[in-house]
Amino acid sequence: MSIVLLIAVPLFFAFLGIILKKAAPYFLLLVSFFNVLALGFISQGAIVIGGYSSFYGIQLVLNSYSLIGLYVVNTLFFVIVAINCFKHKKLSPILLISLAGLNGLLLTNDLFNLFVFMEIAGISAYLITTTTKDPKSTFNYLVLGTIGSSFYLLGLIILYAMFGVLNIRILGNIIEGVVTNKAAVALPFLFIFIGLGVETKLLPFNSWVKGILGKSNALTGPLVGAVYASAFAFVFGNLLRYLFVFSESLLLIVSILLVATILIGEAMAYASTKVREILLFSSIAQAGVAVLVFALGYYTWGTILIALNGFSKLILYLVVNIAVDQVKSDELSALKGLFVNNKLIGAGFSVATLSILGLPIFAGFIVKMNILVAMANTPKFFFVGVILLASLIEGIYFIKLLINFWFEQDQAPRVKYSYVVIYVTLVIALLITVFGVYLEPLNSIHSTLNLVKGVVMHG
Amino acid sequence: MASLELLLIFTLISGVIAYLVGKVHPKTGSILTIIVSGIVFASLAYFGLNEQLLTKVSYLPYISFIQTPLAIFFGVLVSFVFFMVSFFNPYFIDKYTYKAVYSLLYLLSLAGIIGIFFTDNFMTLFFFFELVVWSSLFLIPLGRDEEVSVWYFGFSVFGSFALLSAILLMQSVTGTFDITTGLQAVSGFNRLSVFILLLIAAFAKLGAFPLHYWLPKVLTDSPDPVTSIFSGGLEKLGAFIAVLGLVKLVPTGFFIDVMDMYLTHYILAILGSLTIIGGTVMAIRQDDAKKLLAYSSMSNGGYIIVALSLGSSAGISGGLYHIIAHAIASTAAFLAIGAVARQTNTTKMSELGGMLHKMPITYMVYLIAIISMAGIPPMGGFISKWLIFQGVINKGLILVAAATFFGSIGSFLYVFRPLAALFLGQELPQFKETIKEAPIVMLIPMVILSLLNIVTGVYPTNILAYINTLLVDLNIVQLDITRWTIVGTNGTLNPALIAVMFALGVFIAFIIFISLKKSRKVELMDTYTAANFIYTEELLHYSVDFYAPIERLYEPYIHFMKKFYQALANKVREVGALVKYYIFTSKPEVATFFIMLVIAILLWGDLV
Amino acid sequence: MLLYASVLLIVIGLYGLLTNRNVIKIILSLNVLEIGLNIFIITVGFLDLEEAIAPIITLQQRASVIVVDPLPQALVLTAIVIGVGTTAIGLSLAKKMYDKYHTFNLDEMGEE
Amino acid sequence: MKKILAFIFAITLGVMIILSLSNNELFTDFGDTNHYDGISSGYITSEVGGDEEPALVPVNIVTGILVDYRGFDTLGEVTVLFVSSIGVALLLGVASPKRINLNFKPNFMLSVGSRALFGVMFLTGIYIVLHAKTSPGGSFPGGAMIASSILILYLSNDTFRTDVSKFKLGKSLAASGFVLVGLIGLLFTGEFLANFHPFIMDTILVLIAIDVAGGIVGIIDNFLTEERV
Repeated sequence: MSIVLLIAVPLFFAFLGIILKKAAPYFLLLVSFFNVLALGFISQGAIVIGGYSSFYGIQLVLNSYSLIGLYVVNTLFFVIVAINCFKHKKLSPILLISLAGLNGLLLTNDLFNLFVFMEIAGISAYLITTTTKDPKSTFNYLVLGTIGSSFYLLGLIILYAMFGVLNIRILGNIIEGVVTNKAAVALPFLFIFIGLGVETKLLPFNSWVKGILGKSNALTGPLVGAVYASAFAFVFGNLLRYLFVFSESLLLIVSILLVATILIGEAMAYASTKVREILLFSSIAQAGVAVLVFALGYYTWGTILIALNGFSKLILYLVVNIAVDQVKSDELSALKGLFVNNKLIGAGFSVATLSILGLPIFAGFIVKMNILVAMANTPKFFFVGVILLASLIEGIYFIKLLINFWFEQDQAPRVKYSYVVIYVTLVIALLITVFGVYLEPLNSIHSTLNLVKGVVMHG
Repeated sequence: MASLELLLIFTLISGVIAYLVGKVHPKTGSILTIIVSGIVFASLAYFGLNEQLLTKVSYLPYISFIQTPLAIFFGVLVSFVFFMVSFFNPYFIDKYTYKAVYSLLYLLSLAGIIGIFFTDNFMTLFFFFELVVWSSLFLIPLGRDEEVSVWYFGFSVFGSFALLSAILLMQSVTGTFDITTGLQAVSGFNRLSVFILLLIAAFAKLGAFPLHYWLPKVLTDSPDPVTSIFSGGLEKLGAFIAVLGLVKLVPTGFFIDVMDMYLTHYILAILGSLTIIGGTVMAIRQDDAKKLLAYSSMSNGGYIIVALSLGSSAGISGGLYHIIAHAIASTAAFLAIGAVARQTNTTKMSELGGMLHKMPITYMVYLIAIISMAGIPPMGGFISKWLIFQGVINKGLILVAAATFFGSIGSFLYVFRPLAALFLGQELPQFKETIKEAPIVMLIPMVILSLLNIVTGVYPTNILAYINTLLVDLNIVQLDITRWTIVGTNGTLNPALIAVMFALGVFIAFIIFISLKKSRKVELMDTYTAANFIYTEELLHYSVDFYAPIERLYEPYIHFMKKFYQALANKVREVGALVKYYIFTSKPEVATFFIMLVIAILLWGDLV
Repeated sequence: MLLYASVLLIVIGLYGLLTNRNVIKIILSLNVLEIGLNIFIITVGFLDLEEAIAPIITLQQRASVIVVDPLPQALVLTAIVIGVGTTAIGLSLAKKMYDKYHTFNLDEMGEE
Repeated sequence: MKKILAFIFAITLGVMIILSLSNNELFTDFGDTNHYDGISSGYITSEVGGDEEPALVPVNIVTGILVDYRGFDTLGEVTVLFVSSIGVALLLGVASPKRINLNFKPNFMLSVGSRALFGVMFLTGIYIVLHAKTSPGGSFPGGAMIASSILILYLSNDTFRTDVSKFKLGKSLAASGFVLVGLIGLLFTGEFLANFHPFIMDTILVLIAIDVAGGIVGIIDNFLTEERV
């Protein structure tokens, strides 16, 4: 099966969905399910659209790295769609297009094609976030997203002007091999960094997040907070791995930005009293950690970190947003005792949180420890300190959140979760626990990822 | 079960079973915790003390065990505390919101304990360390105040991260996670850093100054059995880490010839002294009996730090003995208070009185426990404090000695206050009819602990002999003991003799007591004040605000650590709020500005 | 020169984004920025030679004739259309905002 | 004051970017590209690694890049236009639409003239689409021109509305047709969007034109209608 089908099939049904309005939600459900299934049958490797050589045509690459990304994005997407698809029927074609865009982002190995898919995913995200009925936030998101992608385009054009190539891996090899003065490519890389930084929610480019995730509903919260965040983190990781070459000054700037993102993100989450804000600021910090891990070159565990965070955050956003939709407030005091009547949901939520915090017996612990050990051995103790400090603050507010959700005698809010949500939460929580104890799967993913360092040049 | 691995798996699985059973019938689930912790304790004690524990691992791939005297020492002690406390679980389970989860977390913590003490790998140690942190974390909010567990988590994780940094630093320098070889191989400045980081972890866990803030809160506000677990068991994790840092890691840094001591160790001794003083001073002014004991726990942690930082055989064996003595005594004391609290629903001294009449056994248990905690013969606390004094005086540390003596005298002042307030004095009307002695099952651990308090005070030889084998393992000169005596540099201690003298004294006092005229029992209303009869049954308590004059001396100075930590938390919050206000507006120009600024900074560096 | 002009347009767009609070003006600034960017892309492919021609040539001429770079031109077409798409969404959001707040000025909408 | 500072800041940034780019040894100066070293040389000489038949290569290299070598980008671009037009419909669409009342009345000259102009523009648009292989920009300008001819009708007659659903249908069919063409390529040659027959490129060009025209007309219509009260 060709990997292009992962993009083409959702697109095709999105276009059809406009004509066959009634069928559109079913298309959405079926196609997103098809995509998840299809991942089991596609073979790894690279293809070039139109059958040209990879130097000239647009290349799509599927290796274990992008496969993990695809699994995460498609599975999460399917789950969210399964919960939401009949609530937002009109959005079905847009959701399908966003799925195609996200898959394209993960697969493409072409700088300009990446820009196109960024815009597809971006525009569909703007439209999906209009369901929160807050056009001002969406507008802010649109303006920043457009500025970001404009800078990305500027960066890629400068790179094209310099080297005449758009294929990411080839370009990366050329820059690695040919350029002696790395400072010469610092400017385009900074432009690209900014462009992706806007989407990946890095400080200080991320003011759109507050309006979007701070006012999210059960669709936009998980979609933007978990799916888009993971997809863009994967893309960022891809570029950092295959394309970016840091000059000293660029690395300094990037490190400062990332460290600021991590620490200030945690501080902001700590300062918040609204549950959705706590989640969004903490996901800013986590995005910072993921990008930092990639920028420092720990690709394999970084990949697993993003994947794991994606699943954990799905639970967090889903549980919180459904509660907020029903309670009509996202103040922590209003949601106090949320889990008293929803113990199963609470258990899943707690597992996800503890995993994000990196506490044992959950998978987050294994990933975090491996990253920290790798950092300490490089040795980069400064960043170890930053991550530990961030984890400390993160732990404090998340534990406060959990304690508040679990313990309340007087008036616990009554929130109803559908069976699908409970089921999904529990399954993900169970997997997080299993992978935290039974280490073989994670280790084998880690070693497979280590093997794909080589560049896939010809499909 | 002689195999550590099987023991660990058994505990974990029975935790799950206890949870499932507890779902159906909470009490049965909590009874399971008694059985399981009993089996764990018995196996560790029987096989461990005979050095027959199997360390082979076949089912858990990333874990490896080692059997050292130190591990057995701590493992037996802490699992014993868990076992003793578990007798209380069935009687408290009804008070908890999440009954089944309690049993699960209880056993999960126990499993973590086994892992921490018996592993030979630092990463595994950290794994179990964090496991214990979060499993015990959720036990706390089942009690009075939920927010306390956040403070506990903050300090605990701060400690764990210090430990993790030490581990990572050690590993990056030496290339191994092995505890013994790693600690030996690390050298120079790195060793100093590892040392400091390990001690930060130890201080955070032990609740020593300046990382003590969480301890009194947690010990006061968690459910009564959990308090005992913390005071007698989990706090001792800090002591374990302190032993690793202070004893196993070869010391480094500036050596002070005059004191025959490293500067770092001297600083630690001073910090330990501050902990002692702080705990004592704070304990004096408490009204809540649990809080009072909590601060006393903190000051006893200070003793352990002081003792271990001495580095001499008297110091270290004193410290280790103090770990045992304090674990037994404080568990007993907290259990006694817990028993009172279960019957009366309060631990405030101003609201209680005369419990002696209804709960005589609890009273005796408490009495013996506090005698030990105050370091009065013939209880275990006396032996350890004697050894610590020996060590301190030998080193000639005047300030530290002053602090330890102050702590001892201070504990005379405070531990008898709850005794007088809770158990002695007038019987309060509201408790006259309803209160009974605690159930027999709750009395079992209390009595056992009391007996142990006495045994450790009268006949310490066996334990000290074991500590001597432990000292061999740690490369430290053994303590000079004979069957009945302990030989110190300033004299020889004969605990049994002292005990006999004491018993004699008590006997004589008893003779005098019964031979003299019986005093008349006075009812609460059978008195008058200011020439008026009393018509309402008011509590006239002499132990409330008893030390007010002393308190007034230091009242203004006690809150500075609390203020410091709250200011720290506020600073973080302020930074967050500030950035939130300035960056997270819904105005696109802010982000545009920052994007331009970042580009300008890079170009500036490029062009200039 | 054209390169400078394009950078100037980009900068004007950024200036507009920095100073304007009016939704329509912000969209216009974005468009100015995008136009500058598009011109920048075109300039990248420009070849300042007498014999260089536009890239419309038959197959037979291909080896002999020098043409300017066709790729940026293709890219710029895509970029323009994408710009149209975002502008359309932006304008409809502006209309939505006007319906809700009866103003185009971001300051007058108030922080929530 | 704030504006002056912003102005100075922006100008400084621009000067810095220009200085940095002109000092950069890798970034070629204006009018001095080295595109014959890069991928463009392959597009110009049409040696791009595939089995290129002369009949399949359009005269306009830009069109060739758009619909053939980098046809995937164009599919993405069509998708963007598509999603933004349904997005506008989603945002501004109303249950019972009616034309917005513009506050000017088209005079006689305007309405007649624009109708005449409409024919010319419409035909020119179709002409451009049909000759997209040789003209600059492929069929995008053609589609846009068709759309603008209909916009003219909107402006000249304040009651005019097109049958939007037809355009919507055309747009959807065109876009899905694009994907179908790609899938046909996948089916016959194993490569998505493979250009194995001259018919393929013609079809794609026409489909793009329909999609662009449909998309833009949909957007215009949504902006010019409001809820009937």
